[in-house]
Amino acid sequence: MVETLYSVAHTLVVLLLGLLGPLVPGSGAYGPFLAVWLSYLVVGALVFAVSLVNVLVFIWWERKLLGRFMDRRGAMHVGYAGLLQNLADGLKLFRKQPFSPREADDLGYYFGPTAYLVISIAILGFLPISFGFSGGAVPLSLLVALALFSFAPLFIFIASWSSNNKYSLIGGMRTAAQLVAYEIPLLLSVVAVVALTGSFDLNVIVGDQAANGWFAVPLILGLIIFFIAMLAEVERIPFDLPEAEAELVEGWSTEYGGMLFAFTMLGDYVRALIGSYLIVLLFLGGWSMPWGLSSFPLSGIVFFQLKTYAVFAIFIWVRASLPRVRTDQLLQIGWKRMLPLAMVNIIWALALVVWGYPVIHWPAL
Amino acid sequence: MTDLTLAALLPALESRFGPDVKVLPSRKEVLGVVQVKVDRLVEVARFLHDQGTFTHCALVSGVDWIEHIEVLYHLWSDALKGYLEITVETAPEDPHVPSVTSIWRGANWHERETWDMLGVRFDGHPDLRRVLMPEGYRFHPLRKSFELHEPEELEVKARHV
Amino acid sequence: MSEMWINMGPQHPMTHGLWNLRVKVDGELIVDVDPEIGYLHRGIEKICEYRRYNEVVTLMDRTCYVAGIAWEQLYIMAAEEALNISPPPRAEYVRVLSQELQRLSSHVMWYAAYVQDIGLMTPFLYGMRDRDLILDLFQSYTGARMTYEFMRVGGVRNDVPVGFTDRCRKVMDWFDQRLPEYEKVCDNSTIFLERTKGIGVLKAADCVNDGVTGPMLRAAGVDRDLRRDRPYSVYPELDFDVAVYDAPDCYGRYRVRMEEMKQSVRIVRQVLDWLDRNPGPVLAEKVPRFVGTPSPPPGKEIYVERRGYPKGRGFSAMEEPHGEAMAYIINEGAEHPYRAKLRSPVFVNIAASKDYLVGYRVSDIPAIMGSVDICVGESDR
Amino acid sequence: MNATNTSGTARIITHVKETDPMEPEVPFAEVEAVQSKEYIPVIKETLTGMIQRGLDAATKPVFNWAGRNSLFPLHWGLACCAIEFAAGFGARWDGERFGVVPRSSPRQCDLLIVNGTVTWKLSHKLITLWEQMPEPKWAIAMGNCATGGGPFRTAYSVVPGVNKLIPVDVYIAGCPPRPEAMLDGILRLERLIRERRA
Repeated sequence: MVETLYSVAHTLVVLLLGLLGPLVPGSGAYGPFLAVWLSYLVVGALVFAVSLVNVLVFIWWERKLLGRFMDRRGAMHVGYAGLLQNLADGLKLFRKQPFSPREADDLGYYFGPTAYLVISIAILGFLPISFGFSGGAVPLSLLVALALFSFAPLFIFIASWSSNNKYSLIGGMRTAAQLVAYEIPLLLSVVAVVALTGSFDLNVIVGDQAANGWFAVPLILGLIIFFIAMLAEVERIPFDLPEAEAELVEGWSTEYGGMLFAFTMLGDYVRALIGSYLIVLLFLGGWSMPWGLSSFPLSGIVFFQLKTYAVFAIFIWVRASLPRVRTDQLLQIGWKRMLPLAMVNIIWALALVVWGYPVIHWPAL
Repeated sequence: MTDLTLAALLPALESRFGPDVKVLPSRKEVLGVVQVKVDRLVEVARFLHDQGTFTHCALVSGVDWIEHIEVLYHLWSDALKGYLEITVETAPEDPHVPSVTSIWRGANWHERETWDMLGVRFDGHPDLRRVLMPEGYRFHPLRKSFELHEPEELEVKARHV
Repeated sequence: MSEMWINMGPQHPMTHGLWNLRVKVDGELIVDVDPEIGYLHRGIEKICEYRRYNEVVTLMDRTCYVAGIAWEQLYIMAAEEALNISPPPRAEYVRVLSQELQRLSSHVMWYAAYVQDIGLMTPFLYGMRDRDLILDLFQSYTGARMTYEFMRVGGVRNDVPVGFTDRCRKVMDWFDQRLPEYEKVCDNSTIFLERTKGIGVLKAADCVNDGVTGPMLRAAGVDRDLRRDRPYSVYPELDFDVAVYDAPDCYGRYRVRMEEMKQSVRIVRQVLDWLDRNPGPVLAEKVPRFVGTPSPPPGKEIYVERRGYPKGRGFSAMEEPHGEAMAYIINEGAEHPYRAKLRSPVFVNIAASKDYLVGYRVSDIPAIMGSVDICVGESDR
Repeated sequence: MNATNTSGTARIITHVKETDPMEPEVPFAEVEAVQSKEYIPVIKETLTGMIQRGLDAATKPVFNWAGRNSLFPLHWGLACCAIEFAAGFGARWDGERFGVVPRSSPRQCDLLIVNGTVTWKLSHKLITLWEQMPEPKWAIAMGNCATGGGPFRTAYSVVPGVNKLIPVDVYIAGCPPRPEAMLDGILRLERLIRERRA
């Protein structure tokens, strides 16, 4: 059922190899191996396509929803209901004059945002958006994704340092402090999920939730911590200090324009997308739905997207209704409130395991 | 002597400072107008601040009367609920007035502005820079000798700051 | 990180206009402040000396663009005193109506900008939306949204139109609903309270010494409002309270402004009732021709210039939305004011910024400077 | 069409070109190329040129569409017009409908809306901001002050018209212009970009 797309890709690839195989002498030996890899490639490309289209629609979704919260309409003149607005923005940024400030360090200036975007997109390869529907289904996919996720402050700091602007520098420092502070509660709240499932494989985690109910119910505290930490990780209000408009002009991306600015923007939204994905995967049952709703072909991916958009809507809602915190308050919330709460959450999860919360080991893909 | 009424204050001022202070007939909008000699200004200001409850220096400004430059101080008293006007006269070429920033900190920028606009130097001012016009501007625009200019002429003028 | 100077401005989202806040920071901590203004110095005081009395009103609107009519009245009061003219009572009431509407709109604008500084985006839109309602009222009787050119020496240009009072009452009813909502958005938000409470403290004694006025002073607990303490126009006949709060921080300033908005609504209601009951002229009958003459008769320029009129000096002080503004007009018997001096509260409030910024953090700067309510137009003039 | 060979004839051709600029270039180059048996680079260049022109023709409308539909103005406030500028992005007018999103950093902007009086003290900063914006960029003078000094034209400190400092594409009249007028100015600029006149 949920394996459909992977199976279809596999079948198609095998068919294709079967047709092409005789043309290449001695290819028979690699056939099955090649088939698996090629079908992963196809699925991976699909995942990237879906995710990057998602990013564009995310921006549109944010604009429209934010507009509604604010009693206005948001983008509406380009394309139907402003759907093409982001495309226009991207193309416009694409053709802007490339430049680097005279005082900037060129290597870091170009490297920072590029690496930021690349590392963010790379995470998408490890997140399944339906069963088996991921670019690389490794058994430790969650761990890899979180590890890559925590790379970002390094590149942000490189970018901000090498732009040689004081606002950028302060923004970069803030980013480093903030992301490090919130990485720990983020990971600790994941630990609870892992303790309940006994696996780092996101497919297994989702499968467990499909069988035993979403983790949002037993681990509601973990969900809240994860959500708040994720808000900080993706630098959104109330934790958007690194790009606090009011005091640091545009934060660490002040000196960036044109395509590099598009990279920083895109990187932010890719990270927001990943954040929403992770919340859905870890706590909201991934692509599974109760009452067998997700048993229809392709319904898993649709439900997954719907949940993602709902989670992102909450992100936007928070953005529309909360002011920005201060640096010291941010760190205090991170270290003094979130960290103990995350520990409590782990203890709670371990207690659940001891009391006999069903721990299921699904066969790995 | 902290809560002097106005009726007692102005005579007290006159009796204390003698001929250096002249109390003019008051207008409708101000409690009184006091003309002070330049060299006694700080003392009078100190007296008004400490004993006359004029704790708020509302305004320092100046008027270019061509033959002399008049510097005006408007002081507000919470007790008397009114403004007192102090005027000081100084020579138009190289005008000097003692600064009252040691008494009212709020007079700081007003004096800077008066220096900027009228070229009155305030002796003892901690930081007498231009405030509205760019640093290095050569003119004092509110002098009567400075005319509003046609834009073209003006550009030349402004670029030669 | 060692200490460094940061130029916040002239183009900076925090500044709300063009001025340059130079701050010396040690990491995130502010250790020194040197504000620099003058980027919008348009020489209004000098131009006034070349304009007829009524023509100066045009400049006054632009002096403070969020509270234009307050400056109009400020100037007009000084000019009327210098020229010894008094307006009819209905004109005074229309002026006070405009004053309070302007205070309301200015404070709503402040609210919108302030919450945006702190990072709250949505109420900015709400504030701008509600401000437009007041601007529509202004438009209905002055013809403009921001630059009204409405007041004249000896009265106002025209009366309010038929049906205006009812429309105005409707808007006031709307504000009765909206103002509690504004407060709810802020007071129910822990982050907002933490961002504002105990931030930007300027104690009462420092306020007085620095010459700081307006909501900043009243937030510090000094009970001073020129509308009550040094009554001008028809304020003595109106019933209102002075908003005082005893917390000299950003939160106190916020509370004072919120309370002032409510009081403005109250005053506007009273004025509307009075206007309904008392029709009458809005411009004094005997106004010297030259103050309103658009241009002298051809060939008679010198004659008009030299026309004698009793000399006089005018001084006016009033409670403008930002604080206490003053105007000083010298009439030397000519068509133009000999000297026009304007005292802007914002000018002084910026000057004192060192006293309430040092010791706080860079993230606090928008919160603090926003609470000061800066309008560069009037500080630079 | 410059033939990039090092043979002796090429130098003669160059010489001819220099002495007789009225002579058409292409035939000479072709003849020269054929003579020196180096017609391949010429064909290559011609083809590249054609492809480039074709690409240009194909992509220009696309990028033009993108550029005119996503004009990011610089978010700054000079004077009265800035308030109306802000109102133009409020709930009633909502400039974001047209994809116009104010950004705070000049690096990320395409459009400089000068919304107020520019003084000589500010002029350097204005020029800096303008130069910090990457190409392609446009400028709108909003209001009478930016257009020509407005009521302060005669003042000693005011730049009488911002076009003395930066090239301006669209002028919006009014003191201050209403938000509709501002949005109309932006849409007019869009039209100008579409017609490639700005």
